[in-house]
Amino acid sequence: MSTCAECKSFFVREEEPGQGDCVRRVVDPRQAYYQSKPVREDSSSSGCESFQKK
Amino acid sequence: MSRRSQWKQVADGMLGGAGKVRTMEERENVPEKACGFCKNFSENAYASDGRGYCKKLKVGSDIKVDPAVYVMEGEASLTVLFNADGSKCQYFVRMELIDTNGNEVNDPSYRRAQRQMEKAVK
Amino acid sequence: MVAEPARDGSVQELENKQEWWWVAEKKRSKRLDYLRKAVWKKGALGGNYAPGIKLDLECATLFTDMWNFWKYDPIMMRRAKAIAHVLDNKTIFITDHAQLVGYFGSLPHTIMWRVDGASMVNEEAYNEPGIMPEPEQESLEKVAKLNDYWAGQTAVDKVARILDPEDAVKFLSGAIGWGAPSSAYGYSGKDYEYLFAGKRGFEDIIEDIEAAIEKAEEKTVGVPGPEILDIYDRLQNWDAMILVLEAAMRHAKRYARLARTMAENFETDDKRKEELLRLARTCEQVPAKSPRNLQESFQYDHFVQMFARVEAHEGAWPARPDYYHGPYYDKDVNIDKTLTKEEALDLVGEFMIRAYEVGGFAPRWAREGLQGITGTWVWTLGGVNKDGTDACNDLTIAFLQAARLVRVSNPTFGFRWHPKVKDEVMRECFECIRHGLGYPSMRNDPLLVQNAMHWHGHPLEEARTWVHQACMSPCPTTKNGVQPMRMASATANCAKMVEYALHNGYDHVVGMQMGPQTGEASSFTDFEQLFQAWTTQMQWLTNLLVRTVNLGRYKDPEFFGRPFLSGISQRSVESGLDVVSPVGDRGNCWITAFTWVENIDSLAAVKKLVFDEKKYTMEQLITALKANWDGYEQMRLDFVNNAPKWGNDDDYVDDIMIRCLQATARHSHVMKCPSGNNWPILPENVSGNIHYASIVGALPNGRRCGDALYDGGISPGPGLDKKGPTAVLASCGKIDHIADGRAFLLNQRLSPTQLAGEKGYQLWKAYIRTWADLGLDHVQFNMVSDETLRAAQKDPEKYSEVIVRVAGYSAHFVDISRKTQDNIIQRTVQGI
Amino acid sequence: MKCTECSYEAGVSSFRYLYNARIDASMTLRQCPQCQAWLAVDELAGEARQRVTDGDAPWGKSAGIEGLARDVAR
Repeated sequence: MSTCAECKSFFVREEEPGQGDCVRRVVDPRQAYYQSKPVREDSSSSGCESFQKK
Repeated sequence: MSRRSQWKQVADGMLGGAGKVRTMEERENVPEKACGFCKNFSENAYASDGRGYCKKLKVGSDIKVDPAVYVMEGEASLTVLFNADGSKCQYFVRMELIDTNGNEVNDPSYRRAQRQMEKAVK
Repeated sequence: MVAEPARDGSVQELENKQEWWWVAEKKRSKRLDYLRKAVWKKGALGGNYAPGIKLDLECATLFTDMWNFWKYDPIMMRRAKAIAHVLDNKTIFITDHAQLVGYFGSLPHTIMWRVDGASMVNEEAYNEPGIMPEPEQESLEKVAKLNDYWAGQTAVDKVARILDPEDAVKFLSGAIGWGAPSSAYGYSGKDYEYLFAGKRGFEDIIEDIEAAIEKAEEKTVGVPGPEILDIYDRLQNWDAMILVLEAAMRHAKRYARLARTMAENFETDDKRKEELLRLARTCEQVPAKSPRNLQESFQYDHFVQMFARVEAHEGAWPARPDYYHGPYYDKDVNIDKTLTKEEALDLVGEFMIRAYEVGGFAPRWAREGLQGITGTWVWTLGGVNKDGTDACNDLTIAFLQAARLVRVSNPTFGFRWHPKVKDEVMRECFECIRHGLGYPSMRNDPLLVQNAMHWHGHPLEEARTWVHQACMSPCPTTKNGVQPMRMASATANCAKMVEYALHNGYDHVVGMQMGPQTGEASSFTDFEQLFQAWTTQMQWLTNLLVRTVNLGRYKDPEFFGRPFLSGISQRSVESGLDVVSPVGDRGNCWITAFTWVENIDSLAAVKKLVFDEKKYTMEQLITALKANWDGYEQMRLDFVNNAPKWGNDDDYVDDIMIRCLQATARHSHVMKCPSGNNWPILPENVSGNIHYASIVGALPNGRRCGDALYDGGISPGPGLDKKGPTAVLASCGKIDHIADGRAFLLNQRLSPTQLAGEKGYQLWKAYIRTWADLGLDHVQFNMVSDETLRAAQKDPEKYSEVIVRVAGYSAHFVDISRKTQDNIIQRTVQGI
Repeated sequence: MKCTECSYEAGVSSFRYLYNARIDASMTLRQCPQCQAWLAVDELAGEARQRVTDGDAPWGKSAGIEGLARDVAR
């Protein structure tokens, strides 16, 4: 089972071990942006359509 | 009955839905003779959750029971939802023109802009 | 990207053709152009949200999860924890080219949903077409589940349960007023003096709170007595304030981290990389610490607004950006020269754009009443300093210039005019109006300062800090002057006063005895009987609305709770009370008087044609009104054309206006707010004149049920001001703009052709001088031609950027309903 | 009254009343209950005059002072 920590979109929070941010680029019909959502590094990434192995 | 008690009854009729848990079926189903298809239905201009007034019946009426109870006099009109079942109501009159265009503004008599009514009218 | 190419032709050619939206596109920077077009517009088109706008389920779910988890906490603490959970976990984003960040929904196209506000609004969200995120069925199930959880325990449900049942039924009929008696749908003023003038970051505030806690604890561990008992609640409140302020700082740091991640991992352009690192430093500084430069100052302000909106559905945006951010502009641009004027203009424009993109799910009546926008973001510019000197600065000018480049319909500006405003600033105001923005509205500052002192007893220095709390009403930004909850449910559909006076208090639209039985009008034998009936209905209607909202305000700390707003308000930081508590609030209430002038024209028409000329009997009139004038067209035209109408300098009708206003003003001193202060009226409409068109019955001014009501305030009926602009001003000048009410909205339509060039500016300036000399407090202008507006109706996509002044706000013409559009076109174009 | 589009015929009040675009004129907008077209109706004559579509203004231009502005004078 893969975890978020193994994903290209995962960025660890140095000051909070185990915690990280899932940062992804999105292009919608009006604008392009980077979005960020908190995740734990040991969270399962199964079922995540955006998972990309580092 | 005191003034407060009388109005409490009216308020309960009007606000009764606020604390009520509803099923998806209750939310989605628009019966063949839904109040929203009736000429006597007038949307509430404040709560646009689909409630409205019956232009014929007053508070105390009950069109869910068989035979329906009709109260024709009183302080306030009966509150009904757009998708309440009006099949047992003798005052149900089908409306020819139902306006589901929510881009135009409030018209209590004709407009029914709910997603469910949009589907039902189409 | 949907960016449309700029129209062919030079800037000069486009200016000559007065195609200002194409001019703006050509003149603004690439950054502003991108950001302006990137906005997902949240204002409803008439009553419906635009395609692609979706309900934000993420924040609603996060909030509900934590609210449910902490069910045994006191309400302030419970809300603080739920808000903190949202701020810590919601999705955040940074748009390409952006230098300012912060949105209260999770993604750019989402509208925040105040799930704890009102069950009926929640059910409306469920029924709303087009806004469910895909897959729709899954979203509907989520929304249904949330609705079932909140059913009966939202803020408005709680108030509705304790209202007098008769008041509740009549208020919720939708016939006599709108708004919600809860700060869940608030219009909160911000204590800018504490935050900005006081140069406090959240860390400083937490120090202030901790000092207050320490002082309070001396008592809770001391001698027992009744005076210490409520301190325990205050300690909980203080803790809640600290908790939410800390969460807010963490939230800002999430943006800082994202900006750094982008700069270090994705960005290849060196310039953008540096911008992102600056953005990171900005979000590390504010809101934790006070700002050091213009970007940080804007960012701080924007964060404050966003956090307040995560806490409550804010319907307005009281702000005075040139005054509070001006010193940083001066430092960066003029002194340190770390920013060029062009760079500063980009920041100012983006600051407006960040506000423009904000929008939450609003009930349909609010969408219809504010068509095209999501709330009244009326920002205040100009005015005076506390010592009475001119407060205009370089940033005032920059805002007026940026507005013409970004052309947003929200925020708009209200300009505090006073005799010392420099010509260069007046020219900038005029250019915005000439470019068809419909703003700034012009406000008479000396008069409104006096008005604030008269009605609410604000001391002079505090009154001089005033900002528009919503569209129109001034409110100070000081500890005791700032109002945490605009009591918007005292918004009266005033045309009902005369309607009820004519129908013995009965409402034929909702089929209910609403007002008191003041007698069958068909038996009235003189005008005084009708006027007496009108006065009784006026008092009944205003009493009911004020009772309702007073109770909502009083119970709000128990039913809702505002830990964040309290945490940024000096009086709560000092007292430990929820800021919505009336304690320490001087009171700044007003009754928004929609559909006011119909009363005047209707009363005048009855006086003239029934009682003076005896051309018709009261019985004939009542019969015609009950028939909605159907079959009485000739008579209706008589009541329109052969009765005097407000706005023509005709004492016959103007005296009735003064009489009605004075009767209401007397009653305004009788009704009191929870702080014991007065309730003056403020005639204005937003687009409530359209929302109420099918709810107000036929009236003696000649309207039928269904017709748009007048566009509001003290504006004459569209097309009925036939004697020119000076006569309009003369009529309006007969009102005492201090003692007769809180403020009075006046719409005027001017000809873009007549006001072209230098001559046009001079004409307008002379008009403003006359307006001020006559003692009016407000005027705003539409300056777009019939040709353009009709063309925009035919080809909306081509004219998607045309802006018009609706009432106390501006909207893109294509976003308002056809009835509203026609109502605006019908207004008289005045030659000045 | 007869609908100019679909010839539906009924009393004036059977046509949904929309609004009166100029309060001082007897032209109103009503909607045909059959074909739903918006119609300009002469209330004095009780007759539908024409269909109204986007941008049409059968009641004329803005009210106001004639001749002072180009767009008004036209």
